[in-house]
Parts: sequence; structure tokens; C-alpha cells
Amino acid sequence: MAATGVAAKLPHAKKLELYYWMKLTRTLEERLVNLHRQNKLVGGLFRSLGQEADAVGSAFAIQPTDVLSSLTRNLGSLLIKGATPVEVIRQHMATADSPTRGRDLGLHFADIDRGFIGHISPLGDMVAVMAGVTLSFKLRGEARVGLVYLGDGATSTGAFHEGINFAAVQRCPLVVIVENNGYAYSTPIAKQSAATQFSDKAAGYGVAGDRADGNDVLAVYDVTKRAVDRARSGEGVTLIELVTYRRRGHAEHDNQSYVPDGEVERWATENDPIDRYVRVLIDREKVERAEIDAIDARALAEVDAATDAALASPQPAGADALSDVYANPSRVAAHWYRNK
Amino acid sequence: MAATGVAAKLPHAKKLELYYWMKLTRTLEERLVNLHRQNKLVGGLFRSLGQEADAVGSAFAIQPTDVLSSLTRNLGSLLIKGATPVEVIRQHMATADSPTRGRDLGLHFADIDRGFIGHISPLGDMVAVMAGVTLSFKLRGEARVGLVYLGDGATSTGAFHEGINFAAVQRCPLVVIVENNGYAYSTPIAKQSAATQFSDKAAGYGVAGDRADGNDVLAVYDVTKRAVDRARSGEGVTLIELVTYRRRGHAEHDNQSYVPDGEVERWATENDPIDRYVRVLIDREKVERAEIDAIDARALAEVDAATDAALASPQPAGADALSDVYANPSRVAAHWYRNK
Amino acid sequence: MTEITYLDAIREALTEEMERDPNVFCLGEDVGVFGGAFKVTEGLQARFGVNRVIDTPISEIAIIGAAAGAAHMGMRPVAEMQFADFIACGYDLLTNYVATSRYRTGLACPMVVRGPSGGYVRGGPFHSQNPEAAFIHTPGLKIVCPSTAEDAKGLLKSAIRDDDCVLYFEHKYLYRRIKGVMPAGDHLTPIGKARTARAGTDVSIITYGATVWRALEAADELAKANVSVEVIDLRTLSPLDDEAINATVKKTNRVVIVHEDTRTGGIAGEITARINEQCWEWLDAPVLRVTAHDVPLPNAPSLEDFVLPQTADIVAAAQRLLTY
Amino acid sequence: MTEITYLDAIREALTEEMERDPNVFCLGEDVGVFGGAFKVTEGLQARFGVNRVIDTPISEIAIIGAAAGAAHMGMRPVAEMQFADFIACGYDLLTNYVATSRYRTGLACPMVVRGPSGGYVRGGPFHSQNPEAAFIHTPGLKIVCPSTAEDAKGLLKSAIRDDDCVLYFEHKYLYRRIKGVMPAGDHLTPIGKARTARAGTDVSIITYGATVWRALEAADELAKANVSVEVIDLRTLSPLDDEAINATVKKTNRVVIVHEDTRTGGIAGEITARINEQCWEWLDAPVLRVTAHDVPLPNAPSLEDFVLPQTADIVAAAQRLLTY
Ligand SMILES: Cc1ncc(C[n+]2csc(CCOP(=O)(O)OP(=O)(O)O)c2C)c(N)n1
Ligand SMILES: Cc1ncc(C[n+]2csc(CCOP(=O)(O)OP(=O)(O)O)c2C)c(N)n1
Ligand SMILES: [Mg+2]
Ligand SMILES: [Mg+2]
Repeated sequence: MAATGVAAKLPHAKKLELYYWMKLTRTLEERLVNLHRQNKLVGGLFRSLGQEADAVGSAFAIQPTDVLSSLTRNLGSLLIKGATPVEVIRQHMATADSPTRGRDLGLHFADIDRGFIGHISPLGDMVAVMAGVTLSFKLRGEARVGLVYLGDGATSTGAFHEGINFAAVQRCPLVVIVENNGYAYSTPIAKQSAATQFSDKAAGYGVAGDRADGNDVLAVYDVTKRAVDRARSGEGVTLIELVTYRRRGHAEHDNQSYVPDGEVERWATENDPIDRYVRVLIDREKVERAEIDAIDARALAEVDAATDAALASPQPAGADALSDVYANPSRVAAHWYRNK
Repeated sequence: MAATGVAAKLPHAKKLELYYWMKLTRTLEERLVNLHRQNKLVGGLFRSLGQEADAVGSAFAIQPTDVLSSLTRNLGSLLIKGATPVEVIRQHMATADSPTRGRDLGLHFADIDRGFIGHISPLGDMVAVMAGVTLSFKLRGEARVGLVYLGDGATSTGAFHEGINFAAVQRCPLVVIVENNGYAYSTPIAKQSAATQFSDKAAGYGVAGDRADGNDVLAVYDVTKRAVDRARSGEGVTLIELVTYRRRGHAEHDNQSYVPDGEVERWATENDPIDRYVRVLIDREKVERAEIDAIDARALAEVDAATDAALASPQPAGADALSDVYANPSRVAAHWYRNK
Repeated sequence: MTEITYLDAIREALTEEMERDPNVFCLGEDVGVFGGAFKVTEGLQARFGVNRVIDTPISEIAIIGAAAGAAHMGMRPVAEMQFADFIACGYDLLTNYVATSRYRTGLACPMVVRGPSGGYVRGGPFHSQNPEAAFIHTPGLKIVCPSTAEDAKGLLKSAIRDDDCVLYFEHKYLYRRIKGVMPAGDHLTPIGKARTARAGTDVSIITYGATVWRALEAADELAKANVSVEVIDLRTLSPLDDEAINATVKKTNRVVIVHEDTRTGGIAGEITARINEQCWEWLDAPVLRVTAHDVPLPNAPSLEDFVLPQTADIVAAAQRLLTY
Repeated sequence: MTEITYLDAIREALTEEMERDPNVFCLGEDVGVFGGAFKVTEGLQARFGVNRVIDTPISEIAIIGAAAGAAHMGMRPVAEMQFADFIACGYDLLTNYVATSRYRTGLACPMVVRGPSGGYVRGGPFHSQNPEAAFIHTPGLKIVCPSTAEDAKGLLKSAIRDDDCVLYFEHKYLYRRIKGVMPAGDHLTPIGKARTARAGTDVSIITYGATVWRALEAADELAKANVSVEVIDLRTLSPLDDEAINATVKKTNRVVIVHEDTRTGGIAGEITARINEQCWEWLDAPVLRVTAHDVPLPNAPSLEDFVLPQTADIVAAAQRLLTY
């Protein structure tokens, strides 16, 4: 695990922070799994197990004023951008006080002030939207950068293609991260693309291409930081492929019957991003086990507190569904038979 | 002008045929220009002036049983596939006996038996459709090949991206030709793509990429033939960039105000595909000027005859508009106020 | 006779048609090894091979375009949208290419685009849509929406044999909740013919898809008050069965149109206009609509329940009609 | 006061809004140096610079997506579709992202998507479409269709200032055929308010866009037979001006709805349903529709003329209403 380039220069506290975010991600997701099993969530649950380094290392490389658009497996990125565990749990429980007031699912939520825009389901669309977010940075001469995530599968969408090409031509300050986790639902990458690697797509758009081990949080930070710096200095788009692995099914209900025997176990035992990073911290950064335990405890305490708060949250009232389709009119009328 | 590779082995008669198709294309288009000025056409007129070699050299490389999908500037390709000058004129005049019975414009017409499917307006769509045409060849084990054309501008569409990627993954026997003619309407290629060249897009799809001088008919034949042979032998998709130049405006009404001074003239005088090929025929193939004149006369006679036939064609009756939306019901009812 | 689910009925239709005609093949995301997100195509790849059940990239444009191209060449593709919501990505291909191909150039597009549609399942705004309205508006496309297991099978078989493109919107709420005994033999439900789900004389409820079952519940409810309700299950939305619509209007003179889709621009407007044009004199009361509210479909159960039409709403509308 | 064309009125609106608000910018294919396929944006890039009039790749998905992203950040993008027909390529972005963004996550999309729509110009099936129906059905989008030069300006200025996405379908048949004198000052036509294009008492014609002028011709014709026709120009299709619709129904008790769009699934159905629900008792006759026939729009003049609604058709429908 190379801490080369910029990652090597990260202060010690920052290196611990990287661990904290990965651990918080995993702890929070494990809590969501429990709540899911208890039937307390609304809708499916999508994990980023084994991909925490990819989400965390990349989001760690941007500034608070930068904007990212997360995908299904970027809980870690959202947390770094200021989304809180209680928001995430409420969102999964579709409570009245959730970020979308119970209207949308999972990580589909946004806060421009904190700099994140959750995705929508149709894959690839956010690449086009982030082309516009970063176009606005360019037009206004702001030194801000955008970061958008998509899966290996989403590279097959027209929206990805049009979005990255638009951003490339306009030299928007956009970093596009393809999270190659081996599968799109059940579809292996060989049935998604005939390219040798996803970073090969960069040349076709005339943008910089890069590729890194997505389970090495420092390498992820490193490759992203370089791209972010390029974007900020006006050098335009970079397409980064992060190679990782989706250890759970597409969502919790998916039994991964299509995965070759032993593949998941191999990644779990040999290539868990948190385990790997703990070894780096202990072996190279000389962090004490107790310090790591303290971070673990902190993450758990935060998730516990968030759970308590979320469990106390109310469900939305039905008629709340009628507001805010438009700014004006701000409310749709209920059908007459509901006002009886 | 290199007649290397397979083109060098073309029999003499075939080499003259190449000239005939280019000349027929130009003569027919010039006739359409006249008819357009006389207000005899319905809708705009799109020329392939200066791009005849690209259309002809490529379509010449496929077999009668192969299928191509032409674009705006592929009149030559359609002629080779058996579309007749009278059909083309009728189609532009929207006559009752035109291939689309007056329903669609210009080169938007098709005949599966002769192996051509004209494009529709939304750019890029035909790449997806041709992925399906060639998928059927693969599924049925037929040794047939598909050829689809798109402009530099159309490479920016989602349909192109999804279509070529699908064909690449499925290893469909499809040849995709990007006609880089410098402009998409008024938009120069630099505002369409940041890639150095369009053939750079091949790697991103894991397909073979190639590039040729689109105004050298033998080079076009050569590069296409290689791709067609690869496709036929099961090696999948090739993306070919043909470099050419659009000497007229997007359509005849476009005054090309956006084109730098002298650019059109330079291409016209230095790089006309027909002039260049005449020189090859005379200098290298030792063709007599009289033989060339005879071909010119033949093309003109054919266009004259076609014009006469087309001018005698009737306009469709209004109510003809109501048939064949579906196979069943085969006719839509006219609104009551039309049956009064 | 054993009952099978609506979902199994779809698979049975696919299986029979693939057996019958070697030109029939399936394509879509995860339809092969995995058998589809809802397991509709489960086992088909094992049975018919990878060339007849094709896993595609995530490319709705290409899936629809490729189906059209293959259809031109005489194949009979059945394309799956993993959720019907994503048909939006192929809107241009469907409306501009597929729908116009025969009309413009004589090229046939005998293909089916199928996918799970509809709500009542806490799917949120992108996994619950009823995409029919935009396509009803498109000449050249046909649309069917089965509400029973029998029709799920019979309409899919007819759709596959139709010489034009048929959008087949199966309702995910019904997948495992509804069962039926399949008629023996080559069971084909004709496209373009509605079904009387319940005969009655006082009020007509015209609907399709999942809300057929809510309409039947409402009819039961109303029967307790001696109101005789006729429930018409449209089955095909394009082309509409004007004959069946006119017949029920002339019979009951009072109509509620029910759909799960949002109200404005939904098909109820079209049906109301046709009733106006074709049998206005027979109406004893205005045509009423019971539909979703005009908002994106929210996720929380309380919100979804509020937005979507419920049985009580249909009862209320029928009762109102009886006051005229 | 000098008259300007409908097309110049659009340009005037863009110019004034770009002057007023530095966040307003235009993007689209060929809108910059070339000034657009119809020259609507001619001169704007020279005046406002390349950062405010942006030539884009041929990428309707990206144009709409980028407009949405910029709008989130406080910009006011005006995206051009070179022909409104190509909005089909961005259907997913518009219906799934733009329309739902505020509702789901509170993110505003104040943006305009404009483009030449409509036929009567021998444009054939892909350069003549009226794409409104699919979007009327989409909660979260607004739609305006100006028929006069004054409204072309006033509605565009209002659309640019609206805090949500407005689809602005300008009619290419009217571009240079219709002129008007622009009202002085900051001329804003309110979104959501219809206009009485002609007052009358016997029959109401409800329409919008290019057919407003055909309705007015029909009214002239009918006036010769002493029939007093009221013509309502909807101006905004979403949200519909129910008040104006109800008022004219209650005044004349006889309604023809006219639209250039194909009939089935067009907005006339929606309006008919609303009239049924809101003022059925006031109708003396069924609501009639005069619309295009349900086919892709063909190219030949004889075919196009047959398919599209003509003045005589409107006259015939009004006359029929008078027989009730
Ligand atoms: C346009 C579109 N088509 C289909 C889907 C259904 N779908 C949801 S996630 C998914 C797989 C995504 O795979 P990938 O992009 O690799 O992301 P990952 O889940 O592996 O992170 C699919 C097919 C969708 N959301 N959007
Ligand atoms: C999806 C779509 N958007 C916009 C247009 C309008 N349009 C027609 S041709 C054209 C330019 C095409 O340029 P290119 O692809 O380079 O082909 P060329 O005309 O140069 O051969 C445009 C923008 C269209 N036909 N389709
Ligand atoms: Mg993946
Ligand atoms: Mg070009």
C-alpha cells in the first residue's frame, strides 16, 4: 500500500480521520442492516461493504466548497461532506424529518450548502448534472471542483457519455470516478464493456485518465487529489477508474448466486480496505491499537445516538405529499374525495 | 493516393465503377440542387459535395447481402446498395410513388431486401438500430455484416455510445464509420469533442480503431474492407474515422458564415475526391479521358431519365396519410369532420 | 388445475413463445444468469441458451434500438426494462424510431418492451412509475396492461405475435399477489379488447392494471348498499376498445375512470373525451376520475398511500355519481 | 411603435433578461457564432460573450442535465433544443431529474428549455412535433406556448424568472408570420393565465400556439353566419388555467378544443375531463376536439394538410355544436 505522492504528505491526524470515516461508514451500514432486518427501513438496502476506501479516499481529496454527487455505494463520501448518521438513518426510515421528508430513498438526498447532491435512480444522469454544476464554477470563475461517481455498469449509459463529453469540451472542473466493483447487479464487467479497463475511455473524450487500487485509501486519495488539483487549475476533466469489489449483493435481498465460489471470501480476507488500512496505521504510522479502538468506539457511539434519534422520528402525514412540486403554486390540491 | 492493401487488388472494372458511383452521386445531387432552386423539392436539401469518396469507397466494400444504414451525406452509399436516382428524386419531391409515399424526407428511406436502412433525424439512433440488425446476423450464424455511418457531431449522442458499446460487447459484425467533415452544422469539431481524433474513441469500447483519408476513395475502400473482413470473420466491431470536409453548408440554405475564409476553396481545389481519383485513373490506371467522359455521360443520362420520370410522378392524396401506422388496424379513421 | 402466479404466467408465456418460434429471444439487464430483478426470466437462459436470453449492458437506448434492428430482420425480440421507469431513457428511440418505422418506410418492428410498472410497493419515485401516458400519445405503439394472471400470459403471447411494437407493462404489485388457472392450449388474449371484470347496472368503473382489484373491492363495498357496479378492465390502452367503453356507458350512464397514474395528462382524460364524443347523450352524470395526485410518487408508506388511489376513493366517486 | 416578429420578440426577451441578470445564459447546438438554426440567438454571443451563449455538442441529455446542474447553483440557464422534437432525447433527464428535484430534495431547477415546435411548414415527422403531451403529464414541469409576439416575449421573460423549469415551446410557423408591438417596460406575461383572444357568446374555442390563428379565422368565418365565437388562448399548458376554462364554458355552454398535436393522449382529453368535473352541468353539447390525426406527421404538403387541423374543421365542429 503505497503512500506516495500527496497522500504521503497528509498529516497524521488526517490519516486517522480517513480511518474514522471508513469505520463510521461501515458501522452505520451495519446498523442499517440491523434495522433492515427488524423491518424498520422502507425499501431496499444497498451496502458499500468493501468499497469504503473508494468513497472515503476520494471525497477526502476535495474541499468543503467543492460539490460531489454520490452514488449507491458512496455513503462514506456523503459523511465526509457533512451528511450526518441520523440523516442517513432517517432517510432509510422515510421519516417526516428525514432529508427528503420521506419522499425519496436511501442516499437520494442533497444539500448544496454542504456540497452534495445524491443521485437519482436512472444511472449516469448525475454526470450530466455535474457537468452543469461545474460549468457554473467555470462561468463564475470560482475555484471550485466537482466530483461525480458512477459504477462500471453506468458507463454504458448515454447520460454518462454525453455528460463527460460535454464537461470535457467545456473544460469543466470535474472529476469523474468510475467505481469498478466487478458487477452491475448480476452483470460482470465483461458483459458491460469490451474495453480492457474503464480508464481506457478517457482518451475518447480527450481527458486525463487514471486508475488506482480502490481498496487502498491512500492511493485513492492520491489519484483523486491529483485530478482535483488539475481540475482546480483549469486543466479540465479527469476520468479515474477505482478498482474495487462489491462484497454484498446488489442490495441486501440479492443472494449473489451469480458470483463464483470463493470470490467474495477472497476479497474479504485478503483485500478489506479497513483491515488493510489498520495495518498501515499500525505498522507504518505507529498508531496504537488503543487509538484505533477509541475511534471505533466514537463511531459506534455516534451511530447509537443517531439510531436513538431516528427511532424517535415521526412518519410523515399523508397530506404532506402535496407540497413543493413547484415553488409556485407551492401546494397541489388534494382530490375532492380526500377532503370529504 | 495509395492503392495499398486490398484496394490495389481491385480489378480495373471495379476501379471504374468506383468512379461511376462518385460521379453519379455528384450529378444526381447537382440535379437536386436545380430542382430545389426551381422549388420542386419539399424540405431542405443536404449535399455530400466533397464527401463522395467516403460514402462510395466504404459502401463498395460490403456485399449485396450486407446491410448499411446511411446518413445525410451518404447518397453514394445508397446508390451502391441499389437505391435508384428516380427513387431519390421522388423522395425529395415527396411524390406518391416515392419510397416513403411522401411521408418522410430526403434519404430517410429503407429497403431491407436491398440492404439499406436510411437514418432518422435524431442523430446516433441508427447505431443502436444497426447493433440489432447485426445482432440478428450473429444470432442466426449468417455471414453478413452491417455498416453504419455517423457524423462527427453525432458521436456526442447517447445513442451512438450505447449502440456501439452494445455491439462491441456482443461482438456484432458491425462497422461504424465516423465521417469527420469538420463541422456539425456550424459547430467545429473542437467544440464537439476534446479528443485528438475520433478514432481515439475505439479503445474505450474495446474495439478496433482505424482512420483514413476520406477523400481518397481507394483508401476508404481499403480501410472499410479490412473492417468488414474482420467483422465477417467474427472479430467484432471496428470504429473507423474518415477525414473529409463538408464543402457546402449544413443544408443548402446555410451560408457557411462561420467557416474561415478560403477553407472551402482550399478543399475544393486541392482535395476534391473526384478530381483526385480521376488523376489516379488517368495517371496510374492508364484510363483514357474518353472512357471517363463516357461514364460521365452515362451518369448524366441516368439522372436525366430519372428526373423526367420523377417530374411525372403524382402527389399523394391527402387521405393516404391514414394507412399503415400499424399492420393491424391497417388504417386510422379520418376525423368525422373530414367525412362530411 | 393448478393456479400459478401472475409472474409465473409471464414466464410461461415467454417459454411457450420461445418454444414455438425460434425468432423469439429476450434481452435486457440481468435477464440471463440471474433471471431478472424479479426473476421473471429465471431458468430461461439455462433452457434456451445465451443466444436467446441475452444479458445487456445498462443501455436502454441500445436495448430498444437493438430490438428494433433485430425485429427488422425478422426476429421477435422481447426487451426487458429492469423497471418500467427506465423506459424514459429510451423515449426517443421508441417514439421517433420504433413507432414511425412502418409508417415512414414500411419497416416492421415486431417487438415487445416489457417491464415491471406501478406502485403500492414502497418503491419510491423511480421504481413505481406508470409510464403509459406518454406512449398512449404515440401513434405506432400498442400498449397492454394485464391485471390477471390469465391475461398476463395471454396478452404477452399476443404481443409477441403482433406485427408491431407492443409495450407490455406488467404490474409489480400483482406479481406474486395474483394467481390464476391458465386456459388450456395456445392461450391468446386479443389485443384491443377490454374485459368485463364484473357486470353491473348502476355505475361503471373503467380501469386497468392493479386498480382493477381496487375497483372490484369498491364494487363489493357498494354492493352492500345495493349499488350494482360494472368493472371494465381495459387490458389494452392503445388502441382503446371504444366499443366496450361505449357499451358500459350506455348500460349504466355513470362512469368513474380509475388509474394509478397521476391525473393530469393521464389516460382518463382521453377516455373522458371519447365518451363525450361518442355517447355524451347517455351520461346521467359527469365522468369522474380517481387517480394518483399530481406529484412524483413519494416513498414513505403514509405518503404513498395518500398519493395513490385507494378503494375508499372509488367508493366515494361512485356514491357521488349516484347523487345525480 | 414598431412591430417586431414573434422571432425577434423571443430574442428581445433573451437580450433583456441577460442584461438584467448576469446568471442568465444560453446553451445549445449552434446557438453561438451561428445564432441558432432559426437565428433566434443571433448576435447574442457577440454581445454577451462565449460564456453566456454556449455552443454545445449534440447532446440533449447533457444540455438539459447541465442546465439543471447550473440552475442548482443559482444560474438561470436557457437551453435550446434545435428542434423541439429532439427534447425526446432528454426525456429521462427532464421527467426523472429536473421535474422531481425540488419535490424530492429541495433543489431548485430554475431553467428554461426552449425550442421550435409545430408543423404547417413541411418539416416532416422529425421537425414538426408538438412534444407537450408527455410533459403535461409530468408534475414539476411548467409549459408555455405563446401564440402572439407579445406573449412570445412576455412568457419567455416570465419563464426565465420562474423558480422552476419551464418548457417554452415556440411555434416555428409563427416565427416570421406573426408580428406585434411590444408593451413598454418590463413586459411579463404571467404563467398560468389564459387570454381571451376574441370574446364571444355562442361557442368557445379553447386552443394555443399556431392554431389560435386558425381558430380566429374560423371565428371570422362563423361571424358571417352570426355565430359569436369566443377564442381562448391557453398560453400556459401546465398549470392549466381552470378559471378561464370554466368561465368560457359557463358563458357559451359549447366548447371545441383545438390542438395541432395528435388527438389520442393530447391535452384536449385533459381539458375535456376537467370541464366534465368542473362544469358539466353548464354544457349544452359534448366537448368536441379538432386535432391532428393519429399518425406521425408526414412530409408531403397534401399529406400534412390532411393530417393537421384546418380552419374549415374548426368551423365544422362549431357548427355541429350549434345543432345541439
Ligand atoms: C438507466 C438505468 N437502468 C437500469 C437501472 C437499474 N439498476 C440499478 S443499479 C443497477 C446496476 C448498477 O451497476 P453499477 O453501475 O456497476 O453500480 P454498482 O451497483 O455496482 O455500484 C441497475 C441495472 C437503473 N438504475 N438505471
Ligand atoms: C439528437 C439530434 N439533435 C440535434 C439534431 C439537429 N441536427 C441535424 S444535423 C446536425 C449536425 C450534424 O452534424 P454531424 O453529425 O457532424 O453530421 P454532418 O451533417 O456533418 O454530416 C444537427 C445538430 C438532430 N438531428 N438530432
Ligand atoms: Mg458495479
Ligand atoms: Mg460533421
